[in-house]
Amino acid sequence: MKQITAVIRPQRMAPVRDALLRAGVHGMTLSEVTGFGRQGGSVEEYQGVQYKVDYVSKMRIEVVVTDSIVEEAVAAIKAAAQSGAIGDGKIWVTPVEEVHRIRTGERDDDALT
Amino acid sequence: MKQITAVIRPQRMAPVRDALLRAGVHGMTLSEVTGFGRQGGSVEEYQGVQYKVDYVSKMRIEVVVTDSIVEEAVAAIKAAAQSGAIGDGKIWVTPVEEVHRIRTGERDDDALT
Amino acid sequence: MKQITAVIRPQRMAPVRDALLRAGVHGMTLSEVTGFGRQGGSVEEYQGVQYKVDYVSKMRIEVVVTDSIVEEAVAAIKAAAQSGAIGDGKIWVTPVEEVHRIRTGERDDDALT
Amino acid sequence: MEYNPVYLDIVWTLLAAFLVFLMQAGFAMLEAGATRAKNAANIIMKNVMDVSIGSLVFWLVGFGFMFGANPSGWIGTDNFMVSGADPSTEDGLVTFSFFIFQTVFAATAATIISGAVSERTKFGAYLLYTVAITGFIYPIFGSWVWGGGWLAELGFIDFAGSTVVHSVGAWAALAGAIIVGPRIGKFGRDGKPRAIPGHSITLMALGVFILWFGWFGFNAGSTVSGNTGAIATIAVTTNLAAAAGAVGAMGLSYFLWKRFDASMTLNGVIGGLVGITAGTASVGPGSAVIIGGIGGVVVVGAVIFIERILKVDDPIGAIAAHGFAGAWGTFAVGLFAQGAYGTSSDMGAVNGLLFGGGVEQLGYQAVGVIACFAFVFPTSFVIFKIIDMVMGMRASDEDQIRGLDISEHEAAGYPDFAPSVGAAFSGTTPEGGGPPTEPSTAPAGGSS
Amino acid sequence: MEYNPVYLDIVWTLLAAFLVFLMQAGFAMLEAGATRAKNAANIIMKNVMDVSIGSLVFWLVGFGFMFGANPSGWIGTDNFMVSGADPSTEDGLVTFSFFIFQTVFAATAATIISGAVSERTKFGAYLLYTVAITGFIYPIFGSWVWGGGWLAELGFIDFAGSTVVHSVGAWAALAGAIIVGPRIGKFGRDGKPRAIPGHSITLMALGVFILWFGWFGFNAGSTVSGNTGAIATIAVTTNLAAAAGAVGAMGLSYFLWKRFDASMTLNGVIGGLVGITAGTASVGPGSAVIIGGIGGVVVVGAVIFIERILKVDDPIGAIAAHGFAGAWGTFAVGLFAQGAYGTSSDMGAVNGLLFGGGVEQLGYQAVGVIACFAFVFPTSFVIFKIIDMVMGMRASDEDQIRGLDISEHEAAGYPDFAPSVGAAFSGTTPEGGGPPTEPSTAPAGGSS
Amino acid sequence: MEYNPVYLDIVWTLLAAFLVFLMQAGFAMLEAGATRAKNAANIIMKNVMDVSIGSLVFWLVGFGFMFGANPSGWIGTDNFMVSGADPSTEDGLVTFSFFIFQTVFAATAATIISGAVSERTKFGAYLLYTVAITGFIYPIFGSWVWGGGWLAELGFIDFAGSTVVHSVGAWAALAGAIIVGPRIGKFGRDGKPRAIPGHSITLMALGVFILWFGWFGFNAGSTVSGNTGAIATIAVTTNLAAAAGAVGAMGLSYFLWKRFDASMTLNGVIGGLVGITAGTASVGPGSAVIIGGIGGVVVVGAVIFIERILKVDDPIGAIAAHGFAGAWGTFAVGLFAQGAYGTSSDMGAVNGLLFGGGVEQLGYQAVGVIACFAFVFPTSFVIFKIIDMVMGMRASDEDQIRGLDISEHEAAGYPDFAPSVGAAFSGTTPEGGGPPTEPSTAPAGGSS
Ligand SMILES: Nc1ncnc2c1ncn2[C@@H]1O[C@H](COP(=O)(O)OP(=O)(O)O)[C@@H](O)[C@H]1O
Ligand SMILES: Nc1ncnc2c1ncn2[C@@H]1O[C@H](COP(=O)(O)OP(=O)(O)O)[C@@H](O)[C@H]1O
Ligand SMILES: Nc1ncnc2c1ncn2[C@@H]1O[C@H](COP(=O)(O)OP(=O)(O)O)[C@@H](O)[C@H]1O
Repeated sequence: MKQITAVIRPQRMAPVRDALLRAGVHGMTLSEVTGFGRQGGSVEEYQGVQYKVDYVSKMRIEVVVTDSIVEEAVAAIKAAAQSGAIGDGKIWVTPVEEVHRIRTGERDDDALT
Repeated sequence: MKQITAVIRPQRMAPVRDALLRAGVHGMTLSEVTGFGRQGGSVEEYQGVQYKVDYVSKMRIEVVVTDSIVEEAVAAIKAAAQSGAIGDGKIWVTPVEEVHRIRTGERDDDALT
Repeated sequence: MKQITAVIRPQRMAPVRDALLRAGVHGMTLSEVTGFGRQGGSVEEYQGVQYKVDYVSKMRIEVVVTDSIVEEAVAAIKAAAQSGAIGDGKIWVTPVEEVHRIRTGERDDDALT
Repeated sequence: MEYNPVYLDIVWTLLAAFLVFLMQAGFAMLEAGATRAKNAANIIMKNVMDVSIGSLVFWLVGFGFMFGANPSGWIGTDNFMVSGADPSTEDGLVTFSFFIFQTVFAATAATIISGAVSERTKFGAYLLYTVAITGFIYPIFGSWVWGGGWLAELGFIDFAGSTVVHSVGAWAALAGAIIVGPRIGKFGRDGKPRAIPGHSITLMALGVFILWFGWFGFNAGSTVSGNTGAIATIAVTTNLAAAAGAVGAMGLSYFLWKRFDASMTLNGVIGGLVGITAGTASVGPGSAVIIGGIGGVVVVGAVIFIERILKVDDPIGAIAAHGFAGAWGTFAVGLFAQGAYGTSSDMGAVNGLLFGGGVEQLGYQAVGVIACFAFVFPTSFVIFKIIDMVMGMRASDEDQIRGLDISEHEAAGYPDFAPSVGAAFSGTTPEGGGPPTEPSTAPAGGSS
Repeated sequence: MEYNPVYLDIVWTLLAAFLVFLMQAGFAMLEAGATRAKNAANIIMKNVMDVSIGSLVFWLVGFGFMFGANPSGWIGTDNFMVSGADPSTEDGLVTFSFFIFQTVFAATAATIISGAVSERTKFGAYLLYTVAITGFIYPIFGSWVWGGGWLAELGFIDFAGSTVVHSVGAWAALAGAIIVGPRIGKFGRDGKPRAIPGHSITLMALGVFILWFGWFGFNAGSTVSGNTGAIATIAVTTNLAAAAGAVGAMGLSYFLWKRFDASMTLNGVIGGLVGITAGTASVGPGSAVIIGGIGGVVVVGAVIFIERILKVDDPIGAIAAHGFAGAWGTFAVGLFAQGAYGTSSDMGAVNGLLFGGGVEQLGYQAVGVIACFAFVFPTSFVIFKIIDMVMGMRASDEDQIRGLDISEHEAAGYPDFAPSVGAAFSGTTPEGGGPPTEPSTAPAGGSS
Repeated sequence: MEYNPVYLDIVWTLLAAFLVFLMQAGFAMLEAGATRAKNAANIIMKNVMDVSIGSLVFWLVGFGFMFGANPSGWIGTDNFMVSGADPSTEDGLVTFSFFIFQTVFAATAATIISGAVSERTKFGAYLLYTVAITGFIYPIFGSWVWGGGWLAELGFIDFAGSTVVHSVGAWAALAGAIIVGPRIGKFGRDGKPRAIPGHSITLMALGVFILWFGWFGFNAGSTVSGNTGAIATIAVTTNLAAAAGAVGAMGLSYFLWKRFDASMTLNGVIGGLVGITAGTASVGPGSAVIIGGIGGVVVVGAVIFIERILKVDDPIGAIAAHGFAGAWGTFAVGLFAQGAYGTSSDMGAVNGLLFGGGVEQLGYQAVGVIACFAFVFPTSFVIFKIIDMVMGMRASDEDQIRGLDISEHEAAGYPDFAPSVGAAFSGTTPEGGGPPTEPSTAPAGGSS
């Protein structure tokens, strides 16, 4: 099994979730994060002093999947999250050794269905 | 060493923490996350329009442990977080190559004691 | 490629970010987390009842880097985040199998430049 | 010192005006609380600027159009910039006190709109319309009723402005909401409305309490005289109607959805208050309870009607509360008026249909209600249309998603708090196939 | 126009009533701020509905029981629905102004309870009790003191309601808090209280400032006459007592815990205000400082007493501030009253023990304080018990953990903000072994 | 009852005093909203305690210094603890009403400082200075103008305190802000200011609306008489100036930065209000618009000046709004006064330069403005310096980073909400090389 971590634009959250569900994923875990990167962040203004908010709001998706659908899931995220402008985000894949479903005690692939 | 990631119900946070400490873990990192899964989320109401909040509030635990206590730690979480109802959450284990304690510069297993 | 995860004091966030950028990292993802560990947490007071907040506010940095700069990046974080007092935090390194830049579709090391 | 009743009149009128002024804070908090955190600075700025620009414009031209000499019965023609008030005479000073009272009324009519068009209207466009309503729309209609114009002549009764203030604001808001269109994500592909909850129930409640407080000044102050005991019955009917509005709205929403809906209940308070405003000086406590209670019910019904039938997006329910409940309250004078109350408040010994009067008064009330809609809605529609054509009213989808605080004011409203994941979903359009909520759980559920 | 002093009386009484009304906003903000975010909509709804239902019920029956003809000295018997007030007579209009003033007082007594039973009481049960207190409990006790009943006859002095309003609300709250039981997680297995901090210090402070403001109307308005200079000394003593209450509470908490405790200080303001309310028209500025300062001290002590000795959970300290400080303030009249002040305010030339009077007045005050507790606490206990048996007062543990906003109103109070991790720990029961906090760090520390 | 005009005077003065009191809530919300969440409890406590301690100290000594018999023209010498007011005489009661009005004025002067020194000043040190300003600084300067002292003799006009209250507070704040130094992270190594945004735009706006509301009492109440129509023109000029201040500040910030700056606009309202305060009873509506509009412009300019030229850190812009706009408004009386207005309000038939008067009045105004700065700034500087030497004014860097809520009050202001990542960056010093923001993106951009 693999963990796919994706950092995307918040406004793409809804389509990405739908795309992942279509790709056969049955669950995922989301968090609000803050990203640094090429994307410049916004210049805000407070009482006449400009200040650069060089961090931008992003959404982080963590999804553990069985090996066979990794590729499809990554492709689904990429397609749904892409706008083409700087700041679309990153996806990375890491190995997972065990998965447990707490409720039933099911393990590994069974825990992911 | 391994990283154990668990996504659980927020109201189970206190017992899970206690169980982990008893299992020999000396630290952990928590974050509020939002989960999608089988659990339906709640139907809320705003000015007469129903809307389905199909995401639910979860707590994410990240704990890095030495190999020898992985099994015990996973079991501890499972026991303390289980309610038997849909939405209890997932636990997964991933490999860790190095660990450093920033304060002392200790490495790997030493950094975890 | 590796993922470096660091949990540090929030007030060290600015110098750590700067140190990482100098170490050749081009992006990172941050989140507010809550840590348990040796550091005691603060004792707060509410209407005369003391209560121990035994969790402390921390910042979590997630950065995916190419293998060649892992060491440098870890060292950079360590140096910038260290205060010497209990609670400085942990750094750990996990393997990454693929990385994608959503905007361009670039993969792996190319996605990290 | 010799006794002069005028001083108590001025003291009363001013204090009432101050209370009405505070309603601006009430509207600001209610509207901010009922919309999303990412638009908080924007709605705040709209509320601050409509009372500011409104005060200036009403002074410049509005007051003259509304209360200047009105030979035609259709518009006032002098006293611009309160030029007729001489500070060295008693009359002049009374005029100044009357003017400040009227200024805060004009600002109230203006601010009603900000809520209905919130979260997607450009700031500049909104300010332009504020000029139009405080300078022209509101004063012109007002002159017909309170400036001695044709509706006053006819016998139309609207003591404190269910129609003159609240419906004027609401019908203008309706025109604005139609032209600017719904917020992105408000209506799904299927045309069904999605709920977009506001970001702070405590601010909403604070706003409503402040409005309720200010409304005592709004209604009782409309005597512009402290030398009358009628202000006591006005205060009583105002309070009972507000209370009944809350009960009515909560009751209906409990009946419909089996839950105690907080935002509907708060809107019910407003509905009760708007409802009693026209007849507050003409009806008794029992009637006030009925008028207010129905006002609360009307708000719930109208929110549903506007959203599901008209398919108009009014984020805070302003059109329902100020327009529909205002129309109801104005009619209700023709039903519930009692001579004894009207006499004590100088509104005339009118009896409504239920108290032995004829249908006559009901007819006058209907004329007033219709005249208001017939004048305000089309005029505002045209003005908004022109503003839209000239400078564009609607913020881009991208700006709506980022929030107007960043796009218009380049400053977040709450930089120290982490946004919730839910905030990122709230009111975004489904870009994948199908409606956004159902399928996400169905497959997961189905495949398990 | 001929001079008629009644108009200034009405103007004053109404404006004071409006200020007292705004105290509802103050209570709502204070209570919401002092409780958790997940119950914000619920506490808001309770505050909106107690003033709404209270206004209606007090109009229907309460006013009659309190101020109707009272031949027995124990309960009023007519003037229900203010039926005795004829809007065409001056007297009738004065009655209406008196009625609105009394209505907002009744609503104040009711709303005190909502804070003490917050975060675990079902909405429907709360509303039922609101009917009981505004319709019966408060009016009946009130009739003994302000309706010309036996306590008034006796010579008991409670000018603006330290006992009549505040203690009545507080003793009812005590009964409610006992029956509904503590919030889940409030007391550990060891019986020791855990702190459950509120979610917004700014809302708490806003609430307290609004209460302080409204209290000027509460106390000075209780003359129900503007034609008396006594309102000036009342305003002065009210303000000084509030200020001294803050200093007293902050001082004691600094002495006890070496920190400037914000919520205690805010509660101290309330304690000072409640304390001065009975004697505000009978004492001088210096006495007001002492009464208020001790009031603040009493609140801190009573919060500790209620939580640690009585083991009753009162999330906002309402019982301490309104009950204990109210009792203190009522007694204090017997100590600090000065004839010169009481004379100017028509409260009689009573001198307290410290100003050359005897212990007599102190005795009357004690009788009043005891009568209040002896009537209100058991009656309320029985009523709450019945409500509990019939429909259940206490929200389930699961609902308390999710928050009443979801379980009762199906809407989150702050959907746009991410909850903190700490919020998930706040007030949950220890389910693992031992108390929840100590062991979590001890082993970590020990093994290092 | 025989007619006695005094009662309307007392009623008016008291109600105005209540409104002024509520300004404390306004300041508290504005200051809390404009600073960071981690210091919310601290700023709240400072606001609660300055009005509390201020009320007590002003009663003890301040009132005597300000309004006691003043033979020298430089300081009052009796009437401490309002000892001269006999509650059994009409005069005594009038004095009490005057006293409460003056008390809330003193508290206003005190609270201005809390914002300017916020987020890094220790609580104890702040309280000490509160004693100094309400007991000595403010009363002494006040005695020169309102206590019949030498500035009053000279002919200096400051009707409601642009200088006496607002500038006194602001110049003291300037001294405090200099001595306590800027917040950590406010100025970069390059000396350039960094923005540290406040945590809640809605609280800021609420505060400003409440202040605007309270200001009606502040200005119109300064007649301390209800038996004058001048209060009507005062209310009108107050409102128009506030409105124009918003427009002026928003206009200038739009001109400078092409955006509708929310916090500047809100500050502009304050600037307009402070500006009109001196001349509110002497100028007409048109002049009020100009004075207020320029007041708004002055605030924007002064914020920039203070931050970039003086390099003083004033988190909420209090020095700009109360000091600079106050000076402007005081001068403006010499330009815009019109005899007709001044006559009706008993401020004398003074004409300003633009209305046919000479430069004389302008000279008097200048003397007053300069005297204020020359007395208040150095005295406060010395007092703050002594406080700093004795107990230390400045919170440690670590405490500033954790927030004063934890370090001084051991309680978080908003425990249920997750802090944003941005909050961790806000106002921390660059510890790595170079300025903290630019390089972070430059290399990333450069290497791509
Ligand atoms: N090396 C990295 N490790 C972890 N997260 C990263 C990394 N680089 C970028 N990110 C995340 O991806 C987001 C988008 O990256 P950015 O460089 O701004 O745009 P793009 O991916 O389009 O080039 C960043 O805001 C950050 O959250
Ligand atoms: N494949 C997954 N990857 C990551 N997190 C998941 C995954 N599936 C479920 N989760 C997390 O686990 C939580 C519980 O899952 P759910 O399917 O609702 O119940 P259960 O685990 O009892 O079957 C979800 O809310 C989500 O946060
Ligand atoms: N085993 C662990 N797994 C994950 N995070 C940990 C672990 N141990 C500690 N942490 C994180 O590191 C932070 C600091 O650890 P702590 O033990 O308090 O101090 P130190 O690292 O200086 O010994 C904790 O607050 C927690 O967030």
